[in-house]
Amino acid sequence: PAAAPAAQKQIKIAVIMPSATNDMAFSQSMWSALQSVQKDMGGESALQIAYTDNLFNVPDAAAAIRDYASKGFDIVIAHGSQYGSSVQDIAPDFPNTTFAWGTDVNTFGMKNVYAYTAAAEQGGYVNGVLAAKLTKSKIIGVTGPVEVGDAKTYIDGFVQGVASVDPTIKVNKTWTGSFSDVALMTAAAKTHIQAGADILTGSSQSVVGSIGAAKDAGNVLWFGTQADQASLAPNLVVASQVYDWTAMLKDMIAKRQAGTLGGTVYTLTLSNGGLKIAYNPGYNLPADVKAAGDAAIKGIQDGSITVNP
Amino acid sequence: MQIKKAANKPLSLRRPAFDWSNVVLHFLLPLAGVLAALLIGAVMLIILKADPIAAYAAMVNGAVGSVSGITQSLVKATPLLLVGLGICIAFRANVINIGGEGQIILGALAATWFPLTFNTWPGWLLIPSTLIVGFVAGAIWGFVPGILKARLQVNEILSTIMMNSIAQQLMNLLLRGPLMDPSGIAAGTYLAQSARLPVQVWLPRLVPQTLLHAGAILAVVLAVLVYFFLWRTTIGYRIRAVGLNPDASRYSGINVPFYQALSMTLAGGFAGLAGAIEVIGVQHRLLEGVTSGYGFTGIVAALLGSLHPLGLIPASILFGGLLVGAAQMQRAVQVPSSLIDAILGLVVLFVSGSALWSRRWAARRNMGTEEEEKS
Amino acid sequence: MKDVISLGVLGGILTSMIRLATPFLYAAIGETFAQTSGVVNLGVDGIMLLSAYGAFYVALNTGNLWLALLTAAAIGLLMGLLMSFISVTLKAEQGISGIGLYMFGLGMSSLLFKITIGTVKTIDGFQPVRIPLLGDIPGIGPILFDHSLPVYGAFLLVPIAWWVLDKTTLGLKIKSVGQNPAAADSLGINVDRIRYFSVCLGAVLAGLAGASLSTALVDLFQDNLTAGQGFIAVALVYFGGWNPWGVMGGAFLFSIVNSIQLWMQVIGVKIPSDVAVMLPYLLTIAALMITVNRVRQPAALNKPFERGES
Amino acid sequence: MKPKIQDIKSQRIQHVEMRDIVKRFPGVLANSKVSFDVRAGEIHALLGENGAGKSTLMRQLYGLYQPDEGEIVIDGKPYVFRSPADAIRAGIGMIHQHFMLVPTLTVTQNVALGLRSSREPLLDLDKVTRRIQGLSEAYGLKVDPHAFVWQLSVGEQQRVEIMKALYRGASLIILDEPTAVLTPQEVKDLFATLRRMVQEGHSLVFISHKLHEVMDISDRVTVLRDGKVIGTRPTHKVTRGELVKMMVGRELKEPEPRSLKPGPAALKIEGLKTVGDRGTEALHGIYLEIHSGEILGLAGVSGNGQRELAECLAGMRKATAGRIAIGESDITTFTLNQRIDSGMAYIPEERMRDGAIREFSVEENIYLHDHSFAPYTHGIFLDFSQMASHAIDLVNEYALKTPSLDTPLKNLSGGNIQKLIMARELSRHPKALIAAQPTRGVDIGATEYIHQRLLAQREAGTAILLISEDLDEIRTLSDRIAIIYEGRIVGVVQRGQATIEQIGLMMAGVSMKEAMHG
Ligand SMILES: Nc1ncnc2c1ncn2[C@@H]1O[C@H](COP(=O)(O)OP(=O)(O)OP(=O)(O)O)[C@@H](O)[C@H]1O
Ligand SMILES: Nc1ncnc2c1ncn2[C@@H]1O[C@H](COP(=O)(O)OP(=O)(O)OP(=O)(O)O)[C@@H](O)[C@H]1O
Ligand SMILES: [Mg+2]
Ligand SMILES: [Mg+2]
Repeated sequence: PAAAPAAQKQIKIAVIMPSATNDMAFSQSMWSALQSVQKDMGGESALQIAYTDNLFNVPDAAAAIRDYASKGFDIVIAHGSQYGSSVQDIAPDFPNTTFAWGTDVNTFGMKNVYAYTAAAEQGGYVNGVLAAKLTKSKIIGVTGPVEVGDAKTYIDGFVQGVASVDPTIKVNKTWTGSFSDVALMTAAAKTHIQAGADILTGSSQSVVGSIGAAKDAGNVLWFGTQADQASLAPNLVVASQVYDWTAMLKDMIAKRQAGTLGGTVYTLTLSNGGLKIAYNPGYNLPADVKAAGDAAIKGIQDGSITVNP
Repeated sequence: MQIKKAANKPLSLRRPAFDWSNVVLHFLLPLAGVLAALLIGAVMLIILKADPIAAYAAMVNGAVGSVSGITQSLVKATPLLLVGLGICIAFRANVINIGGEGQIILGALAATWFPLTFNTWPGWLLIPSTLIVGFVAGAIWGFVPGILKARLQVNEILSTIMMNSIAQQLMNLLLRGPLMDPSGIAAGTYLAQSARLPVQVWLPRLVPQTLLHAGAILAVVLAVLVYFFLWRTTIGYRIRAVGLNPDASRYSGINVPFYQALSMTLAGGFAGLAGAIEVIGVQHRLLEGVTSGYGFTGIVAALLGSLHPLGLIPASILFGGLLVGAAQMQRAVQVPSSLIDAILGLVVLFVSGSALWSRRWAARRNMGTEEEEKS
Repeated sequence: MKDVISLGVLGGILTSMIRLATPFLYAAIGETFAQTSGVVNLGVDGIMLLSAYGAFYVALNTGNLWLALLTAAAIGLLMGLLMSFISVTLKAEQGISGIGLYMFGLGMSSLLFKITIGTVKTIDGFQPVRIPLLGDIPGIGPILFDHSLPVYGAFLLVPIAWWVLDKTTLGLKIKSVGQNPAAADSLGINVDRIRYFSVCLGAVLAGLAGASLSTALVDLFQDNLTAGQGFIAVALVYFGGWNPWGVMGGAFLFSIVNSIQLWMQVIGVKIPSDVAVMLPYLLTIAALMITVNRVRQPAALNKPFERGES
Repeated sequence: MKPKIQDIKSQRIQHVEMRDIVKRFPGVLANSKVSFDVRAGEIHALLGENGAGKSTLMRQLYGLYQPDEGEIVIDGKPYVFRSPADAIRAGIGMIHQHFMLVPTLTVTQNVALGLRSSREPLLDLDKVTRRIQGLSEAYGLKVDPHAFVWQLSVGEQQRVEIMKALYRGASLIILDEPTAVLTPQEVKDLFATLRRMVQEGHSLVFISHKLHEVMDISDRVTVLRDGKVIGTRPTHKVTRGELVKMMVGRELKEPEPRSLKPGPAALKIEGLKTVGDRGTEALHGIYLEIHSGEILGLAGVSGNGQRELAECLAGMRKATAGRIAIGESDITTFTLNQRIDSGMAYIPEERMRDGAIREFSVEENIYLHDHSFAPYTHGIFLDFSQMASHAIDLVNEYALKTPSLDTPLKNLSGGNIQKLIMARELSRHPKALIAAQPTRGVDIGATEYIHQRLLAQREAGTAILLISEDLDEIRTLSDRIAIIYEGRIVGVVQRGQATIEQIGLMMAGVSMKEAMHG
């Protein structure tokens, strides 16, 4: 079933996020999804949204989750893997509330808990294929924060994608050990460029630093993930893997109105449309390269290509 | 105060009775500081088109208005109190410990590794040993800057700031390596968190459906113990002597470097204990961001409690309540959470600024009494 | 592995060292003034954040980078006044008020960022300016003399700071106030005024440090942009023994180790990335341990001054 | 450029008056209705016990405190000094009891501090240096402009203080206990300088606890007691006794004649060598034997190894050669604690720095060492009832002026602080006592008391090494006098055997033979 008819009573969703709603990355992806769902459903009257951001402290999160649940919100989204224990503790006390948390794959076997995750490696693979086709220096730079979560899986997928085209291409990786240290991330990116990389990619909110570095260099291309980063360097960003939670959210709402409160795991993939490759219109991608990218997408969708995280 | 006593009966050497008016003094003025900060916060709220009355109502209500609010405040007060106790000890030896963050991390790491490794031990054995291991780990992280200061005159502010970053990286390393949750690896999510700790190591909950755990009680007990330690034992006496006058301490046979290092080690231990208690009391697994900045806010709590272990108890509860109420208010009026940080910053600034007035005030009261005796 | 020793690599390392060192230099030299006068300002990071935001906001909306720097300096000045008022006039415990200032700057910058800019945007910041002749020197030319103006500014700052502290009457007053305020007071020097000045000067420089990040080095603003660099800067002041040249040494050491560890990662040296990231911190401590740095801190550091309390 | 001394001689302050000054501190009336005046070319001495209000009165004249009541009148014009800057401008300078110098700066920098430079904003230290040299000529003040203050002896530091005042053209100069820390020779030099200044038309206020100095140098004397003026007299019209009576309100007893012959050697020092702070050898083999029940006075110009010797004996400094024994037990390698256990007691020279903790209470200071021993501790726990009762006994026995056991030490006067340190050290009934400058800066009442205590301890059979730069003190108290010069004992004389002159000669390095019969 698609979006719920406007006749339905107002739905109330609360979301808790570890970073700012405008981080150009993980939190923002969920935030904008909620916005668009709200628009589709007909605004505030149909869907009420409450949020708490910059919340990485577990007691605070637990308090927020319990608070929202007891305030009668229908769906409480704990948008951060660190919230798992809290959801597990609190969900049983509110059997009529839907809890969704991610990214993880564990519903604790509870009827009112959804878990969701994104197969970041898939988009990573596609980006990798495109990058491999575009690099001239045969050196690609990867800048990440800490080698965990979708920062890791995205990059693993990316490396596989590159290798699938040309195993001889060198992929250099740097980890700055911090999710927020933009200056160091910039220095890392510049180092890659000095080492000959003509294409960069990376994950976490601090990659905006790398994008800046690419801009300074002028001729270095960028591949984004989590959110569409084209706006940051309109003529250098080739494509971004975009997390699109809207479908998932709409499905949760529909299921809830149909009486199902949870119990399943959502995984954003290219096949279910949760992951999208957003080509940057501002960059004119050679047709053959785009074709290769689309082929990769196809292959992943129909399972002829398997990318392991 | 004492000088007054002198004026009416010079050689009676009984201790002056414990002076409650001073306690009030040391508590009312900080509160005034808090209010001043909240007032400015109100202005910001209005600018953000939020109703300040509603907001602060939500704040108070959130902090003390409900069982969950009160327990929340206590849950947050616990690590503040523990870290603060350590800061307090170090400060008495005139050693400034900015290294709380790193020491908390070390305690948390140890308190995660230990129960996961000895997961067959019964709770009555596993819990205390985990707490001890956490304390020791933090203590080691405090000992290093301590000994560097004592033996090589390496400034502790520098070394502790550096040690914080090192601890952070150490945690990254372990969380993506040996400590990473195997199920996360199996599921291909590779999340930066440890496996869930065995249930028997979880600290018992004091109030059902809340996070309030036995650690809170432990913290208060420790506060009292630290008070006795500092003012009733030879070691505490020496720590304070070293802090006030290292030369005279040396001349009276006190091993100054040793007590400097010791105080820093204890400070680290208490921070480590805070980390351990966060893990086995609240999170039940290790997550990045385990410190939640307690290493810094602990310093604030300690100074709010005028560096007195007992003063720390109300101070950390007040500060914990402030944090909880603020979060509650953010949800109530939907202002960006960063506004809260800004307001808290002002609170800290103003409260620290209020100290002078309490001193001046006390002085003026002495004058007053002097006049009376003259007339 | 042969490119490890290639000249290009060396150049790369030095270039990124210079860039990384820039904000440290501004902030740490500023803090040197504050501490020489006897005031520890732990709020540097907060000042950097709010000023970085202010500068970015102005640059984004006016495109005028100089106006941006001015804004950053102004914000620094205001926060410096706040800090001085609390810790000099009200004689607060400096450790605590500094942390308060930090929390305020952190929160305020992210709040204003959210409501006035909304999401991450980038600007065209200060562009590299190649210094005519020097820039053409083969080898070091491009490394040293092809940077943006704020970077040059940071390096000019070091000799200037040394000159002010060592050669001017003002510098003498600042030192004396930090060493023995009672003595300065007994000679009719207004201790509080000198401390106000030093703290505010330090804060203005911290402001420029923030601006150099958001308008010259990364050309954007974002929550917690500094990621604790302000605290490192404070540490570097102790490392440098309250001497501008020493502070510069510290900033260089820290930054070069940082750029080296990035290179090690890029060329795939087999050590865990986290350990690599630790190196600058480890080496800074180690350096202080071996160069047994026994410079005494200003005797009145962290001690509010009150008459008759001698 | 300031005019030459002669030129401004005419425009010097002729008459400074302080009228009915009242100054209150929390809980203390430091000055009540004090009137005081100084004329050009005179030295006006200010006498009074510790805490009488001398420093406070003068700090007001120098603008450091503002009077609560009363006025300051200079040459007929009323002045209000909001800060030292005002006072300096009016031509007043002050040499403080606790020196106001920046140790990490050079002499020149200390003098230049706060002055307009001729090349603002740049310093012009060369010019300052030249004027300093000029002034040292004119007033016979020996100072090395380029030395760092931390390198200077106390006497030199004081000359820098005087230089600062003169450089600023001060015509009235206040000296708060200038001699408390000086050696006899340094006092001579200082007085020469002071007389020189008076000739130049300066007026001086001279605070001291040493009556003979006051009689020697001053033209008029004003005595303060408990913040009130007891009286002002022309010096040549009063006797020491009268002054004492005005200060203390009673006569002082002379120490009564000796009984009791000294017993066996209790403290043995053989060939003791050690290295000083500057890394050079400070003691080149000291031999001394002090018998129980004997006071051995160690005379010498400061900086000849007294401090190093004391620290060696106390265990604060390592001996590089030789041995130290208390009774039969060799304590050369003992730690400080072990020495104390084997009967050593120590009254350090730098009372406030090394002997006590300002912020600690009176009681806490009494246990600075003993706190770790029975009966005051059980295990690691302090036994307060024991401590309190002992503390009360001591406070009463030594007549310590303190409001309560919990009074912070810093609120006690120097004299009382010194009494407390003595009480602490003597209450251990030591076999050997090292007393370094025990009465420095302490008023005569307390001095008399401390002297009696030392003699009592001697009667009790303690071997006492009395290190002092006050020759009178040494000669009144000692059974034998040892003279130290450049780290060697140049002579030991029996009580009353040598004249001040002879001792002075030996202190200047003249060998004992020459000094006694040369
Ligand atoms: N800064 C101060 N705060 C409070 N009380 C003070 C202060 N300075 C002095 N007093 C009080 O004023 C009284 C007089 O002090 P003052 O320093 O004038 O004594 P004094 O005559 O200089 O003693 P001494 O001979 O030891 O130097 C003392 O009893 C002391 O208690
Ligand atoms: N902050 C203070 N509060 C109370 N009394 C004080 C304070 N500062 C100084 N005093 C008192 O002022 C008087 C003079 O102080 P000062 O520092 O001159 O000690 P002092 O008695 O002169 O010792 P000394 O002669 O060894 O210098 C002393 O009685 C001292 O107790
Ligand atoms: Mg005095
Ligand atoms: Mg005195």
